Amino acid sequence: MDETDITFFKDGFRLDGRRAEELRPVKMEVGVLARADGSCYIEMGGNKVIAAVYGPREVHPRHLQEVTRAIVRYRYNMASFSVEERKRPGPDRRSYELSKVSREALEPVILTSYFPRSVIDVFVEVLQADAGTRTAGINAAAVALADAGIPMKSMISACAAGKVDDTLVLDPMKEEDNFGQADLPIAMTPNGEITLIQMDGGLTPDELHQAVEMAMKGCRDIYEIQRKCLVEKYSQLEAPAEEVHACE
Amino acid sequence: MDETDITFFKDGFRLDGRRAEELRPVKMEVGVLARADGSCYIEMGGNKVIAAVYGPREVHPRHLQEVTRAIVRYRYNMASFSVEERKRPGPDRRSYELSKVSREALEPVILTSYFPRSVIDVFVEVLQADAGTRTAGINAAAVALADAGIPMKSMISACAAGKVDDTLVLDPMKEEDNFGQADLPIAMTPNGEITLIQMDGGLTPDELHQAVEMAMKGCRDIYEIQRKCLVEKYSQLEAPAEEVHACE
Amino acid sequence: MDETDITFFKDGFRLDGRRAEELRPVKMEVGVLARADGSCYIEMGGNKVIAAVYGPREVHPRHLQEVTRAIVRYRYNMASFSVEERKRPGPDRRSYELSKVSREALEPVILTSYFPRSVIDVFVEVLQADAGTRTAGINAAAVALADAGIPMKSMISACAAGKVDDTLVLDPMKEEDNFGQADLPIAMTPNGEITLIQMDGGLTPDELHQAVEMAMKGCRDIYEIQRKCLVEKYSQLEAPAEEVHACE
Amino acid sequence: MPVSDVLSEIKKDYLYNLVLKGERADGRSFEQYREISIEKNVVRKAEGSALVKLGQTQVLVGVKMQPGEPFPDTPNRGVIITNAELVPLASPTFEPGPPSEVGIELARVVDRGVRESKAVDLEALCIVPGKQVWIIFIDVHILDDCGNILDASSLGAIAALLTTRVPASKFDLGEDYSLPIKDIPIATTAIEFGDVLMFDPDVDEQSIANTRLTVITTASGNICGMQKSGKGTLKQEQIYRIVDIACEKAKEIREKFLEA
Amino acid sequence: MPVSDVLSEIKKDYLYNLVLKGERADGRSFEQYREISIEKNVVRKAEGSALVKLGQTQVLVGVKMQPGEPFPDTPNRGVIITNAELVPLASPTFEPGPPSEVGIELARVVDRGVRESKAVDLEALCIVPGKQVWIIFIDVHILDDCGNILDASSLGAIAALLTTRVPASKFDLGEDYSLPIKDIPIATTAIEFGDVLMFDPDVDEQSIANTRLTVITTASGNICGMQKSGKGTLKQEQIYRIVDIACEKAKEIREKFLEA
Amino acid sequence: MPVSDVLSEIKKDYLYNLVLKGERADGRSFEQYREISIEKNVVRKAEGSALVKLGQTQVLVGVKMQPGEPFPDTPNRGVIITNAELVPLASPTFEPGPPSEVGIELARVVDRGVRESKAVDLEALCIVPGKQVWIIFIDVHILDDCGNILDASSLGAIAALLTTRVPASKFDLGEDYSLPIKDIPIATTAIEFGDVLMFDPDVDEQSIANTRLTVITTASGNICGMQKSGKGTLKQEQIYRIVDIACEKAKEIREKFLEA
Repeated sequence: MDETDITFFKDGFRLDGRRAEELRPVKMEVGVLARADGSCYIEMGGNKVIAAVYGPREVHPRHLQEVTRAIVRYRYNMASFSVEERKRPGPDRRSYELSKVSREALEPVILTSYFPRSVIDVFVEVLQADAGTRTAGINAAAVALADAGIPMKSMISACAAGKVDDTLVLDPMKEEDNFGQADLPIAMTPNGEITLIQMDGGLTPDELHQAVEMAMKGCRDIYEIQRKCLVEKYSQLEAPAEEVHACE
Repeated sequence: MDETDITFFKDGFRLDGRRAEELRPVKMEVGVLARADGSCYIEMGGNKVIAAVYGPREVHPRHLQEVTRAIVRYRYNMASFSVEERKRPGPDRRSYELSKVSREALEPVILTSYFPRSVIDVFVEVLQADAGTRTAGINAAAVALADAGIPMKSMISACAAGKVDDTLVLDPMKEEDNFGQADLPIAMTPNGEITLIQMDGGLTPDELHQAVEMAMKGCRDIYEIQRKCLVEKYSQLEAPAEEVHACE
Repeated sequence: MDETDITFFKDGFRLDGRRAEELRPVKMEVGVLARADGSCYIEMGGNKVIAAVYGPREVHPRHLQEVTRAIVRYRYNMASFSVEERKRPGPDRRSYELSKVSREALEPVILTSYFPRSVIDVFVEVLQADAGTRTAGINAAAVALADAGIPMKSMISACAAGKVDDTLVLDPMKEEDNFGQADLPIAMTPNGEITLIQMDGGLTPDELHQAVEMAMKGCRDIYEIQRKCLVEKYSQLEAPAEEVHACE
Repeated sequence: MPVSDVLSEIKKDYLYNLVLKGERADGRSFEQYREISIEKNVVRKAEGSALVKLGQTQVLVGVKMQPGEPFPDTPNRGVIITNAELVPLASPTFEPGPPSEVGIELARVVDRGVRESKAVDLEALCIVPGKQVWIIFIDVHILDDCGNILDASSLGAIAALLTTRVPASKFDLGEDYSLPIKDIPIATTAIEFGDVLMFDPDVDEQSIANTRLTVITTASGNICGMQKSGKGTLKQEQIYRIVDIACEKAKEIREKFLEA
Repeated sequence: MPVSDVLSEIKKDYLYNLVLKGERADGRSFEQYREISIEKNVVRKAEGSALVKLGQTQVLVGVKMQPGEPFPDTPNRGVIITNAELVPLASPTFEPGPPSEVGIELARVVDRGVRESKAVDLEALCIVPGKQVWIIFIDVHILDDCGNILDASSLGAIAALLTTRVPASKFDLGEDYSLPIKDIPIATTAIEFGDVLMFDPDVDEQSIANTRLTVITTASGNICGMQKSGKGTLKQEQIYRIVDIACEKAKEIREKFLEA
Repeated sequence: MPVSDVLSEIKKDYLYNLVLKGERADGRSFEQYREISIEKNVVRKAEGSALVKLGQTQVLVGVKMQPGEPFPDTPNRGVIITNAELVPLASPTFEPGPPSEVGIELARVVDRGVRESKAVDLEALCIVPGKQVWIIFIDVHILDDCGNILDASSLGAIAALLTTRVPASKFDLGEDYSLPIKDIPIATTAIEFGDVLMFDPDVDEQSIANTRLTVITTASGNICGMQKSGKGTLKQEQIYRIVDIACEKAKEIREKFLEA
């Protein structure tokens, strides 16, 4: 995060024409992959992210098994061509951290005790990155889990708030992230139980409260999109009861 | 493969004095290593390659075991000093590919179902490289398998054809490979069942047919050398029936 | 080891004021870590080294288990900031070798047959390095083993002799090591059974004999310090019989 | 895994019986490809990209370019580096970690097609002879492996290259321009199963076949690459037949999708 | 590991019953830190160092500096590289090998505190713009993990930076000088357990809690970093409460140990 | 592996009983080496090479040279890099993968012999002081491990160095010339078993002994390297005795094979 000469606001609108509290356009499609047990493709602004879920299935290597519950694995990965400068394939320190916090964002709602000794694998591929890939990934992954029929206590929705030019904004895009003053991603249940919160930059305690509120509002908007997306797919199919339950 | 000013033919003879359809001199010795269960040293022109076979033996790690048959592993490796510019020790992408296609060149004739839950390990070390190391390795490995007493449906022999100065040639050496127009290695059984075929460069369909014929002819020549080598060794020893069978 | 213009002796005293056969000041403290089963911190001159022992405990991965005895693992590691030029974290070839010879310096006295199928882990961290880290590590590790209650046939003490300006010296420090003519570390039991000996540089057979004698004398001095350190701690606690036995 | 063994035996029997009747599970003829679709320029951050669907198989290929050093033995030529990621999202059999043997082979065969057909005019990618040339990274990202990812990847690679703009302006090297493409290599893969040759195998067909042959052909109808894989054998005539059909198929695909 | 499972159940019950009574096993109040000690300049070979003890937890942080290249997008700024080694000496649960997920997260959160608080004046560490700047390596070496190593590491990092001398003379770049420090970030960690928030958790408390939140604050009382970890949830009000107490605690620690 | 345990017990008893009678399984005296053969210049692509046979043990050592940067602290000296590959072809106990502890130790002891004896005149390998010097890669490739690969490798290294031609013309640095060699270090290894010292152990003898000592001596009869390995102990007198015999053996080997 760095100072710059860019003018981030013009007549109250952001560089891409949004208002401060507005999400970028979201496009979401469920069940996009044939091999995976569940899948979801999401576009949030310039982000293009795909999530797949496999499982519950056998754990390899065996010593990772848990006797009383399924383990959850989450792999956040960026395609080499997803960013401005080509990224070397394979995980780096950033992707290890994002994988960890994303997994911990979803684990609280997954009913892992239903599947002892097994694993639920969540794979997230970032195909094009434009700030907010971790939240886009969590949103897609949560829908993919539902698509895979994994029993969940509730949906998880994620969104970030940021600070640019001393103004709080919802769902920062790349320029706002690069030159912004703070970034605060949140993931939560529809009831407002927070399962992920991270922050970097600088916020006064007051700003922090506002940013949290703003990000939570964004999560609620995302939730509506997730719900609609799943209902659309499963109403077509006359979804069995547990699937509907899965999205709430 | 690149254009160059080298004159590859003079009065119908190649740089090293061979005719177009002639193999380089081959020297082959079986049973050259004390620790291995079977071994073979081969020189094909400037190539010096040694192959060892261990097994059937226990599989580690265990999860690689197959219940109904032995697995076959093949490791093609170049010594650091085997090439013009020192090679970093350890496998690279090329050696992974060559290991795979070489293993698949031998697997069709190995009676793996005789040894469930075990492994047959084939290790090939290139000590000096001069184009054609993969075929030299397969030739040595096939003899080493026989030397180890591994039951095989037949021998495997390998040889490449190439295209240089618009002319097809058998068993290209380094200069012909570096500046040639095509390379087509083949491995096969004495009956002409092809177990390896690869090609790069450029060939018309007609040339392809001729090159395949030429390489197969080379394989048959190699086979005679392999047979003689094994017979020599095992006739000295009054070879038991299954060993002789192994070479036919 | 290299020639240089440094004057290593002045009026019979070394750069740091020691005589040729004198150890650097040693400070030793036992039981400095709460999580480890046994631990010891040592300062030998400018070296600051800490050793921890865990075990006997379960072996992972399982296939390393020995049916009739405990295995011993020893990991010598340098902190990145322990040397003049920052060291990349993680083991290098030098630390693999030092780990091996250090383990073999301790194994002869550990009663591994008491704990079949288990592992005794020794971890040595060099926090500040000033020549002689391997011997400092062994000295600390031996005391940490005793502190962990691991039954041992005897204590192990380690010390090096060196050659500087054609003179043999005990316990060389950094400058003497860098520009010295030979280095000869030894580890041994109080009875003079040698469990580690290495040498590099150049020594005549006569010098070798003298250097071995000198290093063994250093080991005996170290042993007194180790003994005192353990007695002090365990006499305060009214040490149970086997602990006293552990220190010989 | 006894259950999956049993299933695979049943599947094998089923497919074998179909083959005896001259049929495939999805109703295709033995030489027929699944439906192909190519969506170009799907990744804005890449210099070129293409999403290829071959039936349900999906492969995304991105091309990135940056200036770099040439190889010492080709001081006046650009450099191509091809990489394939068989990410575990795409198949239950793919595992995270460094490229597997299968992934390495796939990347190398795709690379061979591009390189040996001389598809890219590498001489045109020299910036300062011996010092600076364009490096082309072709990154193959498998998204859904429903069989024959090699043909899909190879198709994605050339389709992405055809859309690639050399990002000269980004590096103060003049105006951007289209990557100069001189040929369009197409890979065609067949499996051998019960003496029958089946093209464009789906994932089940692939799993039961012991032998696979890929043939890469150029626009002029020549062969620029071949790769047999699998622990089975091929007869000489089978190879010739696959080559013949590969030339035809490649011509169709090239004309329909890449010369439009 | 059934024995350790039983033990951990018993421990959990014991701690839970204490919490119901408003108590902690070592007698602290829920918001109370264990005793803190900071020993500075303990490693002569490092440019700066500090040994932090938080109760029995011990963390040694060393700072090394050397000239190197700046990042292309910040040509006039020094570079900070933070690394954490969770060496197996420090805990039975740490394993040798490349950094674990936990170690990477720890290093990145410590780094975030130093970076986002702008603690180090990176502009002052430019030697030749675009060519040569000072590289700062912050190496966190955990010695004894008795809980809350994140706060201890973060404290060690800033304490070590405060003692750091830029080794200019060693590289013929003038006289050594103290590293210019502009802020003092302090990390404060709490766990949630049975609806209670406990600060500075020890290793047992940590093991039973599902959720942990770290808040990093600057000298001016702003928040410059946050990280939730663990597979539990937090309510909005719990977050605010942790932030409030973190600001207080950080102020106390900063004044007592780092501004002396 | 209970079967192999039983076998090793039987083998141990057998060898031990032989030792009591003052005998070895192959009829050698305790101080006698197996037959040695050295074939030089066996690899044309290397600057120097040697195939050493020690009984059935076979080790191939290749030397490659190229210009490169000196170490900062020795700007006027060539650089030696020694590597050993214990490839799985050579023994059922060797595994593919990065060098094992045993392989690393072997490479480092071979390196120590060459380095500490000052066998190579490194000053003569400076091309441009501080900028460019000759890098010597000594690559030890074990082909058949029938015991005592350390002595064989060490012998192979110096034999290969003695055949090495500096490839100056290949790099436009003048005419090729023989690598300047100033000393001939020889490693001699003994094991201790049942209070007896046995030199040049074969693979069975090695497997039953707890202690091994390698002594490297120079042409002038000095000791330039020692390495004890194995989890046994040695008495002071045993060390002196091994050193004495090592000096003799080394002299014999040096005169017979390397000074011809």
